[in-house]
Amino acid sequence: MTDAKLSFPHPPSRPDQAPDFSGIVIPEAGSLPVPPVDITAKDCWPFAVGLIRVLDDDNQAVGPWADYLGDIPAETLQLGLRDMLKMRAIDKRLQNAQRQGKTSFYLQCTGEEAIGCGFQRQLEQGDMNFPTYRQQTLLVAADYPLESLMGQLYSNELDPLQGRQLPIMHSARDYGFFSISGNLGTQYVQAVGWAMACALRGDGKIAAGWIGDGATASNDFHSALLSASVYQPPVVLNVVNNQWAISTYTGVAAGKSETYAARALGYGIPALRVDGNDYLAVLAVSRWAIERARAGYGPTLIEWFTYRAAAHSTSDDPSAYRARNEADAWPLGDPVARLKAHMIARGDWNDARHTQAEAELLDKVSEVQKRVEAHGTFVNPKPISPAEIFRGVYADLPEHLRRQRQEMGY
Amino acid sequence: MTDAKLSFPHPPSRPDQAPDFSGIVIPEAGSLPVPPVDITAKDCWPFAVGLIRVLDDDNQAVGPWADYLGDIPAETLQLGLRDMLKMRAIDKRLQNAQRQGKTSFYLQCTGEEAIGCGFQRQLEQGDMNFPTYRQQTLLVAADYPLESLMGQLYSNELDPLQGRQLPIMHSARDYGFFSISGNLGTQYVQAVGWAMACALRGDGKIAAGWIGDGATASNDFHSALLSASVYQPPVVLNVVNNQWAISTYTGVAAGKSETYAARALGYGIPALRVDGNDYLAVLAVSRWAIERARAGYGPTLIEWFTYRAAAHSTSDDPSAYRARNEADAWPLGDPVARLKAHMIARGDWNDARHTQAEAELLDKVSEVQKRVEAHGTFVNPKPISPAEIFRGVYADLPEHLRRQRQEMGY
Amino acid sequence: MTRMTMIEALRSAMDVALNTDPNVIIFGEDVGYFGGVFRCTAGLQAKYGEERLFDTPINESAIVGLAVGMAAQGMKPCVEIQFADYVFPAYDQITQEAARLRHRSNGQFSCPLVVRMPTGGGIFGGQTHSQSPEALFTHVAGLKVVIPSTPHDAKGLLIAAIEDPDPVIFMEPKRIYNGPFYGDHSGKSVPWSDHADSEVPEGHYTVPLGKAAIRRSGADVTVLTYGTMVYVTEAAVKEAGVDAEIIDLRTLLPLDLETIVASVEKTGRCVVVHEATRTSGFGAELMAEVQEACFWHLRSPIQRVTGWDAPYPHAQEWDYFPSSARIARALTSAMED
Amino acid sequence: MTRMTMIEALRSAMDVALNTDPNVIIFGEDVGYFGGVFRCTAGLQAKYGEERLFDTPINESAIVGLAVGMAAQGMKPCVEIQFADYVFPAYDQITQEAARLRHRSNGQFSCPLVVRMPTGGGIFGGQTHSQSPEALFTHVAGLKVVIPSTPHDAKGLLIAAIEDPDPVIFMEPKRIYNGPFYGDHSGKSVPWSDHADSEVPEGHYTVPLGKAAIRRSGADVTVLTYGTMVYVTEAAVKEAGVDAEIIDLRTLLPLDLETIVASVEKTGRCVVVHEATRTSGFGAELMAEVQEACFWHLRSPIQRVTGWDAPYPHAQEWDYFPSSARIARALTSAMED
Ligand SMILES: Cc1ncc(C[n+]2csc(CCOP(=O)(O)OP(=O)(O)O)c2C)c(N)n1
Ligand SMILES: Cc1ncc(C[n+]2csc(CCOP(=O)(O)OP(=O)(O)O)c2C)c(N)n1
Ligand SMILES: [Mg+2]
Ligand SMILES: [Mg+2]
Repeated sequence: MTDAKLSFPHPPSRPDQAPDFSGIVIPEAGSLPVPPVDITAKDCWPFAVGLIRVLDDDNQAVGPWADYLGDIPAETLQLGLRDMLKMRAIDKRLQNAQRQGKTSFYLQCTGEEAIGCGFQRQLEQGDMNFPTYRQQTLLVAADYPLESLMGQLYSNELDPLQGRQLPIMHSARDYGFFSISGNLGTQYVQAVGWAMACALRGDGKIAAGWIGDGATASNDFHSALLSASVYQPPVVLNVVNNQWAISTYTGVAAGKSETYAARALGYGIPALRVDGNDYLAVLAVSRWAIERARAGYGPTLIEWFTYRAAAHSTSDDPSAYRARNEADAWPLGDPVARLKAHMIARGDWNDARHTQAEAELLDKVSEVQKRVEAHGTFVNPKPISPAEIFRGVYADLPEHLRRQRQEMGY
Repeated sequence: MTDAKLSFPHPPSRPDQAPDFSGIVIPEAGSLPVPPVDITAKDCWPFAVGLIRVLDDDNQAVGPWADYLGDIPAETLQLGLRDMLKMRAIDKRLQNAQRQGKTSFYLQCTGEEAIGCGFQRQLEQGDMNFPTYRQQTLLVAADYPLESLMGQLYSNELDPLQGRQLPIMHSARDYGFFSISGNLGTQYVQAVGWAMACALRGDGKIAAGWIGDGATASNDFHSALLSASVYQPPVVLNVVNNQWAISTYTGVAAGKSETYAARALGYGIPALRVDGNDYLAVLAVSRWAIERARAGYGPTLIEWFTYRAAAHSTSDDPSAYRARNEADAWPLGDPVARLKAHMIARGDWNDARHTQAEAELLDKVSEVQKRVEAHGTFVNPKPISPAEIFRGVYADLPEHLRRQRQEMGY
Repeated sequence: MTRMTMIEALRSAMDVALNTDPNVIIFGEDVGYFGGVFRCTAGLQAKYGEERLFDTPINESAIVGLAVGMAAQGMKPCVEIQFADYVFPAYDQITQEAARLRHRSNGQFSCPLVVRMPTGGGIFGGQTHSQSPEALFTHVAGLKVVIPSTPHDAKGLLIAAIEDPDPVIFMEPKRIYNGPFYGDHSGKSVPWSDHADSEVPEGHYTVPLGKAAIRRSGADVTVLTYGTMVYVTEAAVKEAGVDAEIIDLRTLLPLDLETIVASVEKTGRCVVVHEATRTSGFGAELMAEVQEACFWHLRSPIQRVTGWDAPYPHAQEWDYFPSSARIARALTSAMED
Repeated sequence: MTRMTMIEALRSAMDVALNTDPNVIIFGEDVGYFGGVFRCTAGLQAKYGEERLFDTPINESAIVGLAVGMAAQGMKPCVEIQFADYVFPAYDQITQEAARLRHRSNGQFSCPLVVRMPTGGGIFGGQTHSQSPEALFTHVAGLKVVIPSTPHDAKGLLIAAIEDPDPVIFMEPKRIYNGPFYGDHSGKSVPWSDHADSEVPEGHYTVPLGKAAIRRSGADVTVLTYGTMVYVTEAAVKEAGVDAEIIDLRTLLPLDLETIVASVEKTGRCVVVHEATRTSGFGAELMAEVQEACFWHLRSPIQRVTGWDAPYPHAQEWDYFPSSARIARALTSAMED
């Protein structure tokens, strides 16, 4: 009787097929201009459906966004590379620790290192990120002490959260890193609230929200965009589009939307889509959006186009739902390899130094890890006091919790 | 320190000011074409930020959308006019009944009559509306028995819902009218679910969601658009933008969005903005979107641009927050006056017939009202059995409710 | 001291809070220019400006979500949900975020926010303007839950709630906004001006969270109740002619068990009264607590008088809303055994 | 009859339902191609096609909202929420919409849907993969709430839930998905294959909603519990050496009061056990019901063993999760008075 049939989004390939990214259009590096800081959403379409890229196929920084960055000192790039290498070393060691049963859970960010590492280096002290569980890059580039990061992984006495949270759900106020929630999306509108408080105080600080492509479907994504549109606080809203949400292809969250950035235009929020595997593009666009926020031009949404190269987490095996070697086929390459190649092309770096840096960082991470493990791991736990359960439920311990603690034997 | 300052949307005028609609751009009638039925969101921008109008300032039907409607028989327009006049008569009588204490609550739709009346006349038996509390027009144009409508107003034995719901929260499955919820927004995603069921059954039916401009802020608006975008069911998503949400100006819900229709484009849903006070534009665009849905081209969002001429409800007094006579200054006029003028211009109608029709309809409504009131009103209640409270909580009465009913004395 | 309605008292509390602490900020649907559908914030935007008090879009989860972000930074948002029936879109932000932030961040962040909402029935509001969802918050560790029953308490408790370092769900029994309500089915209220507890100091004062009030001392039976039901219970006690002790809990979480236990140990009998649906209502918790603490003192079963386990009806409102007659019956029956 | 784990039993229930009723439709996050993060729907999309079983965006309120619309039309959606901790965005659609549709439309529309969700702790999931929010649903008139504790019941109850004409919250104790769990802190489970209740018929059968099961008959004390705690209680009973009667409620709403009352009248003593936080937990309702119905039979106070009133911790999991030792202590103390 009718022609109405439901449509179901599908990934380009499944385990029994070859990776296929032919549907993804990759514009030339340097093809998009730098928009005026007061651009309106209406004029943002090309930026929202295009892809801002700085590093070209010859590993050169090209185009208006490269000009916007100006001359980058070699140290800046080396710092970025070291941040990313350090991140990889940490991911490697901690993934391993989970495999050895020393912790219950881990989750890598392989392939997405440029985004958080680059963004964080553009923030100022006092700015606040509202991250998801896959933004450990922000901590690393903020020089968060490895002892704290790993202490939490092992829920030992070095754990700043005293065992209350999952190993990967960090909180580090002094490092501009808001307490991660396991409930997807909730932090996005909170970031807008924090940014509103910044504006009300006039303290010159900004907030940055972070969300995965899958979690853009959540109600809080909408709440955040709507609130940011209405009140125009100094907030940068980041979408990390890594193509997957556990086993679910990004198309299920996107529907017929052109891009996630385009979604924001409907709310009247300027939005840009960026090659998230291009460290220089990350530096440039982060700086632009952060300066824009700080200068009072309101919210920006940035869609970071990237690929989740690792499994979702240590509980996941992607070979069950996506093509083998999809990561290798990802047309935007690997962020570490690309920055390395650029630095070599600039003459600032070489393979030997790279190998050495990698080894040094892995050593350093391993050394700290060993020290932290001495304070206890899952295999060899040194329990935190059970009475900790009751501390911090409220500022003061109410009577009924005192009774319960007593009942518990403490 | 910083330039970041919050922005707060304001209405064009407040009680102590003159009405001011100078900010509203009204394009010429007939200036927008009829888009191809398979138009994509990307190409919809002009329709989403423009305004589809058929009746021009000389009360003529002009332009591509008038052509799309073709020759309209005089009876069709008379039916539309009678629907709207009947609606006005009902609103008038029931508003009065509330003022006399015969019912607890009423809520008028003055100024918005063309939208529901026109839309409903384009639906088929078996299609389902998911209305808000201000879509009594859909019931009237579906020839819902006045006895039922008023029975619910007085919560007497004629009330199809047996006193369970507020007077205005109707439910009429056989008339394509879903049970209204007092919780704003919830029905919008339910409409998408219903439409998905239509597609899965292949029964050729469609669903229509309805929401106010204020309630577009709700999470369910997002859920609905997202789901419609992903699964492409046969649904028409209507936004009735009547400029106000109780005391809150529409700008607070819109933020920096160009229009509500533009919001949908971000989700990849084609969207059009329509003069909601132009009965012919309503007929034309409703038909287009409904046919599009039925033919399998997926969802459409329609923003009906109109003005809430009456108070929010009998509990509200708009003189506290908006300019006096704003309704009279509304640049798109009154839907009844405009259709009447068009019919007179066509030579199908005249003032005398109009006055007669008005009187006839008011008489008819008053006559039914008198009859229904004989079954009980708030002043003179004929109570429904208290045991009704327990019926229908579940299909079968569970033991604990049987005990509670007994405790109650029934 | 002035005479105030509960609405005036709440407004006065917010006025004091806005005035004393620049971190206090108020927002919600229609609360700004218009001053709220119940007029609780009337005049405050004009006095303190739009940056302190503003309108929001109709999205309760955004209202609370923004407040969480602000509170984490050190502001003190006091937000309004237009009716308690509309708090559910914000339920995730309240229960999973606000309630846990201090704990999960080990004190790095806290969440000193107040969520105000008119609650309860008796106003012919039908199922979406009459609900009493308090028990859906008392199950959530990290929240405090407050329900005042007089203008004096409303102001003092609201100031205390705003000053509290943790998130507070502040439920306002809308039936008694303008006067105490003794259950008269004609729906008429007595004005607050006739009631002693409408004497409200104009400036700053607090009523501590977590402390119940004994509204009537009595020897025979303890009634545990709160909100509007305090007055309906007063009427019932007269009807039943028993010497009941009426405890107005005022704060449900944390509960003032001490006052409750002292009373039940004295009377040996207990009746619990609330408007909310019965099963898993807060009455169940009260019965559990009393049973645990006073088992050996109980001389008859604890009774509960509550709303029925059905959606709140419109036309049958007075058959649903606990009447003084039902409460009186429970009192009599508690005395019988 | 075959041996099945609880996961296999649930899958088999959905298989049967999809096979017997074309109106049955299943959706949720990751449930389609992949078959769910706990693999409950593995293989079913391949068997029944995408129109019967599909992936959704990560929006729980959309999942339930769509299901309400479909159910109102006569389909029978059985949707999965990935963890009970993530049901709260859907709380409005469940409690204000699904639960009330039949009542508010006077039967014009109904809402036969099932919301499945893994619930409870014991898997080192921290505060957002361990919660037991059942009491937040038992307070809502119009819902049914089911928690199975064996593969046999899981299948029979899920088929009954899908066939039920009203909305059912179906909570799956994920700790016992792969085997009964007696509280061993090493976290090891025994496989289901060693347990009699893993004998599951392959075809269609139902276990009726609203009927409890007596897992162990006993004369001394009645234990009311459900889900994973059935097994931890079994261990505790051995530890305490008391002749306890263990009642597995299976359905919390509507409650099988008859079975409960018969048992407590026999034993005169009662202990309630659940994982959820204590205050306003479902234990409170159980205590209230038992107190109301069996007051004159009670020989000692009803005790409750529950999770503490704090967010579910990660590292201190075994100090939070009710242990067999704590239950054994409560049993002993119930016997003492
Ligand atoms: C409200 C909620 N629903 C579901 C989940 C379960 N869940 C955890 S991660 C995840 C996928 C998220 O994907 P995406 O947002 O793309 O982030 P990514 O993992 O790719 O970084 C899901 C569904 C959750 N944590 N919270
Ligand atoms: C979830 C929810 N929040 C708040 C309300 C209270 N409320 C009822 S009507 C209304 C305004 C709605 O405005 P709009 O959507 O523009 O519809 P209109 O009244 O203009 O037709 C509000 C805030 C509600 N009913 N539900
Ligand atoms: Mg992702
Ligand atoms: Mg409106």
